[in-house]
Amino acid sequence: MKYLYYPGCSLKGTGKAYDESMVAVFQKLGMDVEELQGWNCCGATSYMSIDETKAFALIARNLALAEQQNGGEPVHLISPCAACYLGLCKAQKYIAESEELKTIIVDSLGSVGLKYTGNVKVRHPLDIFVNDLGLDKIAKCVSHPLKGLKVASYYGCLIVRPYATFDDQYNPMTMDKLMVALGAEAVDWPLKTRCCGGTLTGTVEEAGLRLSYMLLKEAAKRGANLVATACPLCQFNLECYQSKMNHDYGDHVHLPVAFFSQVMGKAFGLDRRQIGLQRLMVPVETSPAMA
Amino acid sequence: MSKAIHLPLADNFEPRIVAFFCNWCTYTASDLAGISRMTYAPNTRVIRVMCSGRIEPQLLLAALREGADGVLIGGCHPGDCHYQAGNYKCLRRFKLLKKYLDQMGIEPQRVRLEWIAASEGDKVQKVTNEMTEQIRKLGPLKLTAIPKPPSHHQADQAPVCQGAVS
Amino acid sequence: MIMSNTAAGDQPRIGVFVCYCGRNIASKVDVEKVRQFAEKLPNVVVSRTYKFMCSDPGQEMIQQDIKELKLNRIVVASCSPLLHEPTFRRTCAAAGLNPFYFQMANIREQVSWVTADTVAATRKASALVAAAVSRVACHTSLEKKRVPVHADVMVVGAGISGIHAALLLANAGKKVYLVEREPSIGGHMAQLDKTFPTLDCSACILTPKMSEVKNHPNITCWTLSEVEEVSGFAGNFKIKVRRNPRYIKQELCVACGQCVDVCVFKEGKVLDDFNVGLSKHKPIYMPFPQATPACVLIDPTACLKLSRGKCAQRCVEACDRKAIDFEQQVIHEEVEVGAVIIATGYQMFDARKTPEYGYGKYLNVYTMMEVERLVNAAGPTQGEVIMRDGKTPKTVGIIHCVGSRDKRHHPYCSSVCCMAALKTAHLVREHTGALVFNFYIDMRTPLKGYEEFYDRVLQEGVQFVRGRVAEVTDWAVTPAEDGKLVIRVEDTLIGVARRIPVDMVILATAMEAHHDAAELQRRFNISCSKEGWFLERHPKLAPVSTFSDGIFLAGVCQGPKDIPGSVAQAGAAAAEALMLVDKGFVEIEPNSAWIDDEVCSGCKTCVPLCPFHAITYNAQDHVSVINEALCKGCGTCVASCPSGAAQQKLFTDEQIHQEIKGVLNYV
Amino acid sequence: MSKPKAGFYWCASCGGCEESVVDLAEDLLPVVDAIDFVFFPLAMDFKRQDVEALADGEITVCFINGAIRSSEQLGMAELLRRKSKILIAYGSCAHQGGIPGLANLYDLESILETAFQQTPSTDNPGKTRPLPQITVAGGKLTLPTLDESVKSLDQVVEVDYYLPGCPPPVALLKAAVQAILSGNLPPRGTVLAPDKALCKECPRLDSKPDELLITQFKRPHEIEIDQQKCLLAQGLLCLGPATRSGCQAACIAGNMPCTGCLGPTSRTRDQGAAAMGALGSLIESTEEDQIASALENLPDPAGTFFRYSVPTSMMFRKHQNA
Repeated sequence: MKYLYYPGCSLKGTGKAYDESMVAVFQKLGMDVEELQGWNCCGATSYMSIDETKAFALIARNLALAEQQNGGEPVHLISPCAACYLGLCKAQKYIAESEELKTIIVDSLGSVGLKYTGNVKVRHPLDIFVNDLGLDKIAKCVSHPLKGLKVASYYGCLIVRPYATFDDQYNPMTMDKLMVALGAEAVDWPLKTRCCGGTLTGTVEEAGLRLSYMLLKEAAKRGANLVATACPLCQFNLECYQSKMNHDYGDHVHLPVAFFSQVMGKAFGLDRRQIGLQRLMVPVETSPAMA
Repeated sequence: MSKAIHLPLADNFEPRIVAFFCNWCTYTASDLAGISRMTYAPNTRVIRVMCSGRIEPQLLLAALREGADGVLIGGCHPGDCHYQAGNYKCLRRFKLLKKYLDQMGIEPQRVRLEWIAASEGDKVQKVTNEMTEQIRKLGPLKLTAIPKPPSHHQADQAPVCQGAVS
Repeated sequence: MIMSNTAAGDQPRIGVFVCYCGRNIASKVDVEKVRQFAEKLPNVVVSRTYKFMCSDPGQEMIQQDIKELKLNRIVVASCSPLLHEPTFRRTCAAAGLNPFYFQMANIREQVSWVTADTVAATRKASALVAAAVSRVACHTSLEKKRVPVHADVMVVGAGISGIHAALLLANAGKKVYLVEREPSIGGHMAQLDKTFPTLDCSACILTPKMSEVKNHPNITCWTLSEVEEVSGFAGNFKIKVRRNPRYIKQELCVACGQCVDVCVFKEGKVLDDFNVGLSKHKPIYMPFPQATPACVLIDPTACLKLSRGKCAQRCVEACDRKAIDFEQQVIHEEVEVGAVIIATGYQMFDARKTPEYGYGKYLNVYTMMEVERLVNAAGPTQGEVIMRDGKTPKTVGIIHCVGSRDKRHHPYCSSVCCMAALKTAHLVREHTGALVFNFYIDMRTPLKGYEEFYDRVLQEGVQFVRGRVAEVTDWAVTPAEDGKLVIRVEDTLIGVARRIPVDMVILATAMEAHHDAAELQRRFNISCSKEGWFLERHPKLAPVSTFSDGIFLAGVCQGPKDIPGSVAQAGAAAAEALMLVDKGFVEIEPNSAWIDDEVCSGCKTCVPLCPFHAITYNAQDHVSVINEALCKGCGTCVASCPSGAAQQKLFTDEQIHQEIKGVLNYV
Repeated sequence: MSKPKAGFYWCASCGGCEESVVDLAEDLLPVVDAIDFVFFPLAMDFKRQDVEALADGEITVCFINGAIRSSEQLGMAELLRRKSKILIAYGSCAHQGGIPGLANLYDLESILETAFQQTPSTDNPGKTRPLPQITVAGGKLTLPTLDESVKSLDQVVEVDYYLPGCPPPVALLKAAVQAILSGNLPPRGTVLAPDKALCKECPRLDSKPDELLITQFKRPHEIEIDQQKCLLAQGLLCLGPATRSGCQAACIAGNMPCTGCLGPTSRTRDQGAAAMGALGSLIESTEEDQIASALENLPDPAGTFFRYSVPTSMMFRKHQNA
């Protein structure tokens, strides 16, 4: 089955490291993955709350492009960004379930010469790594086992909610298993799907900050020396505000927050710039096996 | 015809659907729908048979010929037939009949086979409403009338024949 | 040139009787207009209405008209024929009219109760009446067939319901086959410590009944056994039962337990079902102290001799009665019975399906059934509430409605859990003195003495929080929560989200239908509700009957209920079964098919289609012949006859065609 | 004394029916002695005017074969009905619409389109169509008009008896003629053929298994047909079970399945539907897709099960959506 890669806006901006490491890991794993040509913004959560139909059309364009790029053959579209992933899944579900919406979408796509038949399957890289490639293959690629690294796997609230497409909604384990396969230790951390504050941190800072702080504090308390994330916004919230949290809550949290793909890259022995480690604000080098 | 029974006006077409329900599952389900007071479209007229296996193409065609706009058959779910396999026999005939009706230009939505268990009163409601709406969209089924000749004979006895072999 | 089924000189004189059914029909259907409509239909001599047609005056009115107006066909437009057809057939018979000159129009269940608009309802009712009228005109006189019945009864499932039903029948002098798939009879009740609301010891009231079963001359009790195949019909079922080997000669074993002591396994090896997995038993074991039959058994998957073929077989040496028999094979019994009572009970909802409550993740999260064993003196902890981590809880949270009243799992209320939770709260408190919280959506304590019990538990100081628990977590945000299980819940009475730290969480999991209930349902040809409970014939008026005559339901297999309810229902089922087998015969609806050999060309199309092998081919006369005794009246052969030679009584081509014309006649 | 008068006419049909009269062979001679032919276009030179000249009911018995499609056929049917005491629908086309009746699976326009424009052998750039009338030097010429649907004889005039078959079996014709001459006739409307299905007189009946189920319908060209074995048992679609006997299973004798020309027995309303009900039931499968594949070899149920009976089937013709 053919894989196409949909980075989404964040991965070309604040989440650049996610993009770089993901592509590097694809290569290392010998996966033939093309980037989706001419992709556009998924509208994230904001557009959806303004005009659902238009938001769906916006997303559907990417799905249609994927089908077109693969000549109408069935294709898998990899979407690492949690928000994009949810948006794509949601769009597919709603279009499949509402004839009315479907006609609108098909017409609007038709007006720009695109076709959407539903022949494209939206996949999260975690799903692909663990369920398509399998942990054995991953383990084989590990050249620098992450001895002593204690990872709190942070899935965030979007990957398994509301659609638990490839993992348990309440206690997802794919990332934890992945980390173990890389030689790290998975910390039992009950907050793995709790909200990081999302865009609140940018609007009602106090509210957002508190949520992020709770996550980090508990992760530290459970002995984690690194938080692995699967969402650019989570990564941003958890990492960039640590000094402010420490100031506001009189604490001294210092916990590197990396994309799970970066952690993989490290275990695969890839160059730190190749997987964007230098972009992290809380230096990861302090964590065992990450130097 | 009593005055009480209004003829439907041409412009608000009310589909007429004949429903053949098996005694054990679907007829019971439609009773259950009643006991549970599930309101649904009044367009179906249920004819009870012991088993969907009793339903033959001739009955279904007769219903259409007599003026039904659609026909619904309801039987037990596969494996649940009170008579072990009557519903499968029904299904086989039905598949063949559908092929024929397709050739004869009858829209597929007009003739439908549903497995409805005794506990599925809500399914009776759902299917009935669905079908009624679909057929409402299609409009009445106006089959070409079968021509009838003008009467020639008065008395209806065998005609007398004169003459014989000489 | 279709032959009419109306015999010559038998000009139909039809009476139509339209029922108001109080307001049930009259509130939606203009009964008078239906009457007027019917009056004008062909062959209708009289058309009347009445408030309750099924009442004595109503029936007398019909009988009088039959006599005075020489009616020879009767149509009653009222409720469902499944409900009152027998009533009105009797009415006709009593007036000297063959009961099959009767047809019913269902204008209640299928019209007034399901139609919003009164005009539409009246039209629909009229159409159904028209159908009945044109159909009944070509009815013929028929006789019911009488078939002798077999006097024995089979009870499937030997929990409290099955045991009670079996004993009633046996004491009434009937021979009963009691079939149980577990190694002992007793069911879930045997696992319980106390029963609500009286708190009497479950075993103390159950075990006497169990031994009565064992000693009863009229009861053949087969454990480790399952029904494989069912054929025949009410009064004459043939049932095949598979009896799995126990590898012990039951008649020799006295349950001394020496074999168990000497087993090469020093420790238990297999999770113990009776203790809901809280303990392990050896490959050779006694299910539980009061197990009936009092006899050990061997688990072939765990026993070295049976699984690997080599073992010191100390058990064989130890048994001086030589009861151990590794050669035992499956036995297939075949019995004939007149009636069957199904009392197969339920299984508990798997708490792992609600991961938010951490069962299987956090050591100290338990199900209520596990706690029953914990508090039981014969249980794995000899009645001490000692948790998996070895501690005794000081605070306990009981979460109600786990798996029930939950659209993700079971929408229904499992009905006994509130009371069971109250009982558990009481027992845990009694055993540990712990502070107990109950988290409930609604408290449901409707029956005799239940509300009083609720009050008592309240008085004892058990805490109640109204709200569905969001999650159980070990995420502590205050020092007080450290090392505890934190129950996060919105207390909807004070409108506050609370975090309540406890040592132990008990999940009141729902009763659910057995995972393999559908197989049994098919084997016995009965129906299942969406939730998988076996379906009763009528929710109110036939609560223990099924749609298959001669098969009755008892206990939870029909729906969640407590012990008193199960026992009462078992009694009802036993009475129904007794009524059937004591009568000595069953009457069979005369709807069998026949083949007119004047028309049959012997094409044999019908022969392979009959599910009951009732049709044979007569090679002399080149015609197919139906054995009426075997025919069950499905009509499949009729529908498949290419030359119209096969016909079905009560459902002839002509009768159905008349009905089609009728239902379409209203426009 | 005057001999009974007989007439023959030929509407929408192939003509085989009138040929079949000749099949009486020497038995024809006494018949010829016994009756006067007053109308028999195939054999004798009579004109319409000759019939019009006769008094109403003067013809004792008239055999009309062929279905009714054109205004001319309708006119003749009505005329002959008026002039005849006994009118016999002779052959499958008059009886049930027959092969011409298959035209009811299409609408008139598309038929004309095919006939006068589409067929490979047609060269008609001007899209010329026959005109109902045209004036030429010397006067006006007219052609009969075609009706939208093909009809059986009894759908346009009352028919006294039916003599089915394509063509009607000689034995049946002989029996009919004798009945007429002797005057002992069955009730009007009777089909003058045995009222049992063909299996009854099929020489292969005993070779039909008691429990026959069908996994795949076969077509005659696909298999080597066993000369002795029941054709259904060989997977061929034989309509014998749903068709009257009286032909001594002629087609089966020729190792070909029955196609149903003698029509249904008196107990069946719709021959094709009855046949579908019977043969459909015999498909050996409980899976929808298997059932579908078993039916793959039945691309044309209408033409297969209703080969001779589209106009007298309950559908009468292809439904024309308003």
